[in-house]
Amino acid sequence: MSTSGVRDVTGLPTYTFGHHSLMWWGTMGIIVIEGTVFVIAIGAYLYLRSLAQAWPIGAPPPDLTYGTLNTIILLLSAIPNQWTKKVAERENLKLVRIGLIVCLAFAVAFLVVRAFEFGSLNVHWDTNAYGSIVYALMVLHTTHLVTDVLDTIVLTVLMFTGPLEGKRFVDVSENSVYWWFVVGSWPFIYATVYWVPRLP
Amino acid sequence: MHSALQPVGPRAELIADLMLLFFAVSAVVYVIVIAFLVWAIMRARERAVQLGPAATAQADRKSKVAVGVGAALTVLTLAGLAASDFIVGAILRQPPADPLRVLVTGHQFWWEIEYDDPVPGNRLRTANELHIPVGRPVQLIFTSRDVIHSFWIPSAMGKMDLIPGRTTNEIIQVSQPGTFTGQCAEFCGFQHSKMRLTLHARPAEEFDAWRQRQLAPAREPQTQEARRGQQVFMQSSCILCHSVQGTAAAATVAPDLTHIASRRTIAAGSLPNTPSALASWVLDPQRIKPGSRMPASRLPPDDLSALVAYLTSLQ
Amino acid sequence: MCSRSSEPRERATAALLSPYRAGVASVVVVMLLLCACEREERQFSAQGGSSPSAASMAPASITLSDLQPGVSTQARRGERELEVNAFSISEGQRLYEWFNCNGCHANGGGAIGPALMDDVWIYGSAPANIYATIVQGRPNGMPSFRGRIPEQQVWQIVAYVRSLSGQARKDAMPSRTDSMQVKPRQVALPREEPKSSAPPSGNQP
Amino acid sequence: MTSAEYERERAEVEKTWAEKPGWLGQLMVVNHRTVALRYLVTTFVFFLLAGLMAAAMRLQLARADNDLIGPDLYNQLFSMHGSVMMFLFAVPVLEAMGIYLVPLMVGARNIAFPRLNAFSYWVFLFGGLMIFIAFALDIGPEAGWFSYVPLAGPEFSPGKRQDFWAQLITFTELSALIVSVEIIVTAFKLRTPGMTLKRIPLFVWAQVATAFMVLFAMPAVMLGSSFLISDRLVGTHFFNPAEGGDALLWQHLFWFFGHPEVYIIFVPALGIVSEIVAAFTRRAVFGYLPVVLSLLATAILSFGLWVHHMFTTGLPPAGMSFFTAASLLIAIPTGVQIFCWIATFATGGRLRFHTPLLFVVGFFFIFIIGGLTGVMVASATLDSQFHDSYFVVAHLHYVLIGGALFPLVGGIYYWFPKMTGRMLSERAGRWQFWLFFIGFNVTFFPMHILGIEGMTRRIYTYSASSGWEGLNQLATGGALMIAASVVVLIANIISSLRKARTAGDNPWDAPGLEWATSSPPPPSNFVRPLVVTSRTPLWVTPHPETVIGLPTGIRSVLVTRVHDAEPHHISVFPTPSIWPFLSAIAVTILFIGSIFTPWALVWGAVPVAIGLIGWFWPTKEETATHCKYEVKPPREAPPPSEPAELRL
Repeated sequence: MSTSGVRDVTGLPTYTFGHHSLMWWGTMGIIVIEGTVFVIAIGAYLYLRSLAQAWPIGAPPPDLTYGTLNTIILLLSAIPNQWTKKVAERENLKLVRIGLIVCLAFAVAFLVVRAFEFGSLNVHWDTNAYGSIVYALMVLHTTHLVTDVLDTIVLTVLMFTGPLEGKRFVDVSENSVYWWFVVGSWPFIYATVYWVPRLP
Repeated sequence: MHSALQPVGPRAELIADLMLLFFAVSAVVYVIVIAFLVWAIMRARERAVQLGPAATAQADRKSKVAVGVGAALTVLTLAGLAASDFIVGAILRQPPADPLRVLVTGHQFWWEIEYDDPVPGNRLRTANELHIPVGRPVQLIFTSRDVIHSFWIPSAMGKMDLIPGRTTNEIIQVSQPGTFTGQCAEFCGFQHSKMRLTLHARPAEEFDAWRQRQLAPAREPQTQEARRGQQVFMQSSCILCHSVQGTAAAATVAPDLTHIASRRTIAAGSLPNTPSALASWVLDPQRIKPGSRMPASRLPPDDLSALVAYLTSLQ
Repeated sequence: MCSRSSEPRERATAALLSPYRAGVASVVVVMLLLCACEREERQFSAQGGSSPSAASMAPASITLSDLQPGVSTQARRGERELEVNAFSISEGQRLYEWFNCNGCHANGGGAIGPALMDDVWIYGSAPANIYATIVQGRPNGMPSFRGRIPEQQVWQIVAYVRSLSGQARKDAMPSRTDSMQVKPRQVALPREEPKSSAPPSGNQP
Repeated sequence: MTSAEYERERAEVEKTWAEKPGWLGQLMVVNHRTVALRYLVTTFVFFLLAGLMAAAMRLQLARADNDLIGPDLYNQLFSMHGSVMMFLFAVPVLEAMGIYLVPLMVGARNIAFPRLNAFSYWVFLFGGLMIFIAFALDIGPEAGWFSYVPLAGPEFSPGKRQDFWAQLITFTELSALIVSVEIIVTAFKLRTPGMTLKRIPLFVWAQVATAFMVLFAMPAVMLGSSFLISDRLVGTHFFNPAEGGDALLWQHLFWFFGHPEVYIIFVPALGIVSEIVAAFTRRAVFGYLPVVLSLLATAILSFGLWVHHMFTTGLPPAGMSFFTAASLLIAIPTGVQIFCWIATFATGGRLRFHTPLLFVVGFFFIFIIGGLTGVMVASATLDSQFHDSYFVVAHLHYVLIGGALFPLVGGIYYWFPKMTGRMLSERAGRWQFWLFFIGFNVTFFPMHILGIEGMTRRIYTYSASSGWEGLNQLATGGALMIAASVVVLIANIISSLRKARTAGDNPWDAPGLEWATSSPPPPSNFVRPLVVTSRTPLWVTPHPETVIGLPTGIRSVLVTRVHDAEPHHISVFPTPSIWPFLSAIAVTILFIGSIFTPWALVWGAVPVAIGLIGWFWPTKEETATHCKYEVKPPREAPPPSEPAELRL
C-alpha cells in the first residue's frame, strides 16, 4: 500500500474557538432551528391579529412593567456574558468562574421577573386565540431561557469541580453564543407581545 | 357521466380547454425529452470505452448549447402555460350579472342548501340536491357547521372548500339540462365517501315551478297510514333533528324533510329514494353509513311502514 | 485492504435486533396504553340484543329504587361506556346541544334547569339515575325523552353529563369545542364529589 | 514509510475507533455507518408495514361498495400509510443514505456529533414504535397525514389518536433536525484536504441542500403540531374560529413544511441519480455548477410554493397567481438537471447497463410524468379540478416513487457492495425492476383518469354507478405486482448476504472517495485521510495522497476550512456511550407522557435533564487521555492559513 505521497498535519491544535470549531457550528444549527420557530410563531401571532376584528381579543394589553424590566435585565446580561466569552477564550479559569456566576445571577433575576410577567399578561392560554398565541410566545422563550440556565449551571459546576481540559472553555464560549441568541430573540418577542397590542 | 373533460357549462368548458392545452404541451415535452434520453443512451451503448479529453471538451461545448436551449425552451413553455392559466383565471373571476344566490352549508355528512331571497318566507331549504336553472349563473356561498368539506361537481365546476368560520364562494353555470353528480372532496370523517350530491339543471320555467312547489309547506297526510306515520314522526326521535315545514318539527341539525319524497336519493346520495330503501335507512342507518350522525330508530314494523308511508307522501 | 470489522451479516442482525431490544424497553409503555382500547373504540350502533323492539326503547323499569340493589346489564354497559369511551362522551356532547339540553341547563352552569357542573345531584349522580332522569323526566320542567332519544344516545348524553362534573376519565374527555367558550375547560375542572340534595318543593322522586 | 509501520498505524487506529462489544455495546454505538444501517433496516421495515396498509386499501377499493374494511379502520389505514411513508420512511431513509455516505464521500472518519447521531436514531426508532403500537391498539391517527383541523381537533377527533400523530411528528422532526445539522457540519467542516467547494460530490451537495430545507421547514410543523396538541390537551384556541383562531392557520403551518417536505425527499434522490449516472457513463456529470445551483435553487424555491396546496380555500386571487408562478418556476431547476444528465449520457463513455442504472432510467420515464402533472396542479385554475382527487394521488406517487424510490433502490444496488462487501444479483435486479416499473404504472396511471372522472381521495368506498370500478381493479392488480417486486428485492438481499464477500473495494470502477476504502470500510472509514485533487479522485489515481500526523490514540478527526478544505485543527471525537440511548428513552417518556398530561413537560424534564447532563459530563479517564494529546490553539494570532506541509 504505497501511495503517491503524504501530507503531515502533526502539531495542529486539538480544539479551537470561534467559527472554526464544530461546537460553534452545532450551536448555530440550533440557533437557526429555534430562530425559525420564533419567526414562524411571531408570524402566526400577526396572522391571527390580521383576522381579528379587534386586537387584543377581549383583554387589555399586557402590563408593561415587568416585561420592560426584564428587557433591561436581559440586555444588561449581555455584558457579563460577552466578558465571560472573552475570558473563556483566554482560558482564564478564575475569571470564567466569576463570569459564569454573574451570568447566572442575571438569569435567575430574569426568571423571577418572568414569573411576574406571566401574571401580568391579563389573559390565559385558554381564554381565546390571542391568549393562546401570547402564551405560546412566552412559553417558547422561557423554555429556551430555562434550558440555557440549566446548561450554564452545569458548566459552572464543572468549572469548579472538573475534570477540565482546554476544550471545555470552548463549551463556555459557545454557551455564551447561545445566550446571545436568547438575548437577541427577546426584543422581537417583547415587541410582539407587549407593543403590537398597543398599535392603533 | 361526470368527468372534468366532459364539461356541461361555459366555465367548466374553459377549465377543460385549459386542461387539454396542458395535456397536449406535456405530451409534446415528454416525447421530446424521452426521445433525447433514448437517443443519448443508444449512442452511449455503441461508443468506445471512453472519450478522449479533446472529444469530451468538444462534446461539452455542444452540450452547453443544448442545455441552454433546453432551459430557455422550458422557461418559454412555462411562461406560456402560466399566461394561459392567468387568462382563464381572470375570466373565471369576473363577477357574473344577476346571479342566483344559493347558500351551501357543509355538515357531517350532508349538504344543506338554501336559496337566498330578500323575502324571508321565500327562502327555501333543501338538502343534497342542487337545482339550478340552465344558462343562469348561480353564485354558491359556502360555509361549514363542523369540519372542512369541499364542494365539487366535476362536469360543472371545480372545487371550493367549505370552511367553518369562513365563507367562500364560487360560480356555477350549466348550459344544458341534466343531472350531474359530485361529492365531497375534502376528507371530513367517517362518511366522507358517502357525502355525495346531485346537480339538477333544468330550463328556467321548470326551475321556477320546482321552486314554488318546494316553497309550499308540507302536504297534509292523505291516507290513514300516512297520518299514523306523521304521529310516529312527531313522537319518535325524528323530530329532535329534522324539520317538516308546517308541522311542529323544526329542528335544523339534519336535512329538512318537507319535500323529501321529491328527492331522487336519500342519505346524501347513498341510496335511491324508494320506500324500502327509506325503511332500511330509518331502521339502521349505521349499517348503510357507519359513523353517520343519524342513530338507529328501532321502530316496530308497523310503525316503520307508517312512517315510510308518511315520508313518501311528502312530495 | 481487508477489514477486520465484524461480519456484515452479524451487523445486519444486530441492527435488526436492536429494535426488538428497544421494543422490550417499551413494554411499560404498552402496558400503559392497553387501557386505550376501551377509550378509543368508535361504536356506531348499539351492540348486543339488537332486536329492534319498542321495549328496548322504553326501559320503563328503570327507577331510582329499582336500581339500588342491582344495576341492569344495559346500565352496566352504559356505565362502562361513560367512564372510559372518548367517542361516547364526544357524541354525548354533540347530542346535548342538538337536543337542546343547553336550552335549560346552559353549558352545564344551569339556567332554567339546574347546573350540571357542580356537586349537587337532586335525582342521583349514578349513570342509571341520570338515565332515568332523562327518560322519565322530572317535575318542575324536565321533560321525558322516552321514545324520543334512542337508548344508546341517552347513555352517551349520560356520559357527557357526568363528564361535566369531572366524573369521566380525564383522558377520554375533549378539551374544548369549536365554539364560543362559555364554560371553563372541562379537563381543567375539579372532580366534584357527588352529593344528593332534596328536590325542590318536596317532590320526592 | 515501511509497510510494517503502516500496518501498526492501521491496527492502532482500528483499536481506537472500535465499538464496544456485547449487547450493551450495541446500545452505545456511535459509528455513523452502523447507525445508518440501523436507520436503513428500520425504515425498510416501516416501509413494508406501510406498504401492506396500502395493499389492504387497494383490496378494499378493488370492488365498488366493498365492505372488507369499514370507514374507521380505512381512515386509520390511509392516515398511517401517509404519515409512515412520509415521516418514517421517505425522509429518514434518504437521510440514512446521507448518514452512511456523506462522511465517506468527503473522506471523514465519522459524522459530526456522532453521539447526537446515535440519539437521533433512538428517538426515531421509539417514535416509530410508538405510532405502530398505538395503531395496533386502535389509537392510530384518523385524520390523514395532514391532520386538518377542525377534523383533527378536540371536538371531532375524540380520544388520543391525533395526539399520538402529533407526537409522531415531534419525534421524527427532532431526529431529522439533528441529522440535518450533522450533515451540514460534516459537509462543510470535515471534508478531507483538497476537497474544495467545487469538488464536493453532487450527492453531498444534494444532502446539504436537503439539510437546509429541513432546518427551515420542520420548525413550522413542530410548532403546528404543538399548537394542535395544546388545543386538544389544554384547551388553547389556535384553530377555533369562534374564539379568534383559524382553521387555515394549521394549513399554512403544515404546508409551509409540507411542500419543502416533498423536496426534502426528492432532492437527495437527485444526488443519487447524479452519482450513478457519473459512475456508469464514466464521466463526471456534465454541468457541475448548473446542477449544484439547481439543487440550491430548488431548496430555496420550495419555500415559495406552500399555498398551492390551498388553492381551493378561497384565498385572494393575487396570492394564487403568485403561487402559481412560483410553482411553475421550480420546474426550471429540475429541468436543467434532467438536461445535464441527458448530456452526460450523450457525451460519456460506453454505458454499462447494470441494475442501478436501470433504475435511474426508470426514474426518468416515471418522474418526468410526475413533474409534468406537477405543472398541471400548479395552475390554480386546473387545480380546482385536480385538487383532492385521484389525479393528485397519481401525481404524488409518480413524483415520490418515480423521483425518490426508484433512485433509492438504484442507490441500494449501487452501494450495497460498499455496505456489505457483497454484490446483489443482477438477474434478480432486472426482474425486480421490470415488476416494479410495470406494476407501478399499472397501479398509478389509471388514477389520473379516475381523478378526472371525479373520484376523490380518502374515500373508503364508491358506488357501482360511478363507473370507477374497472380502473380501480386494474390499480389493485398493479399493486400486487409492486408487492411481488418488493419480495424479489428482499430475496435478493437475503441471498446475497449469505454469499462470500467478493465485491472488492471498487466494483463499479466509480470515482468517489467512498470507493477508496475497503468494503465494508474499517471502523475509522479510512486508515489515513486521503488528499483530493479533483472531482473524480479515483479516476485521477486509485491511490491518492494520504494525511499523516493525526494522533492514533484518540479519535482524531481532521477539521478543515469551509471554502478551501485546508486543514485547520484536529477534533477529538467522542467514544461510544450509553447516554444517547438513555436520553432518548427519557425524551420518549416525556413526549408520550405529554399526550396524557401537560405536567409531563415538568416531571418528564427531570430524566431528560439527567440524561443530558450524564451525556455531557466528562469522565476523568477521558479527560486525562484528551489532555495527553492536547495541543492548545495559537493565542492572539489568527490560525495558520497554511498548515505545516511536509513531503516525505
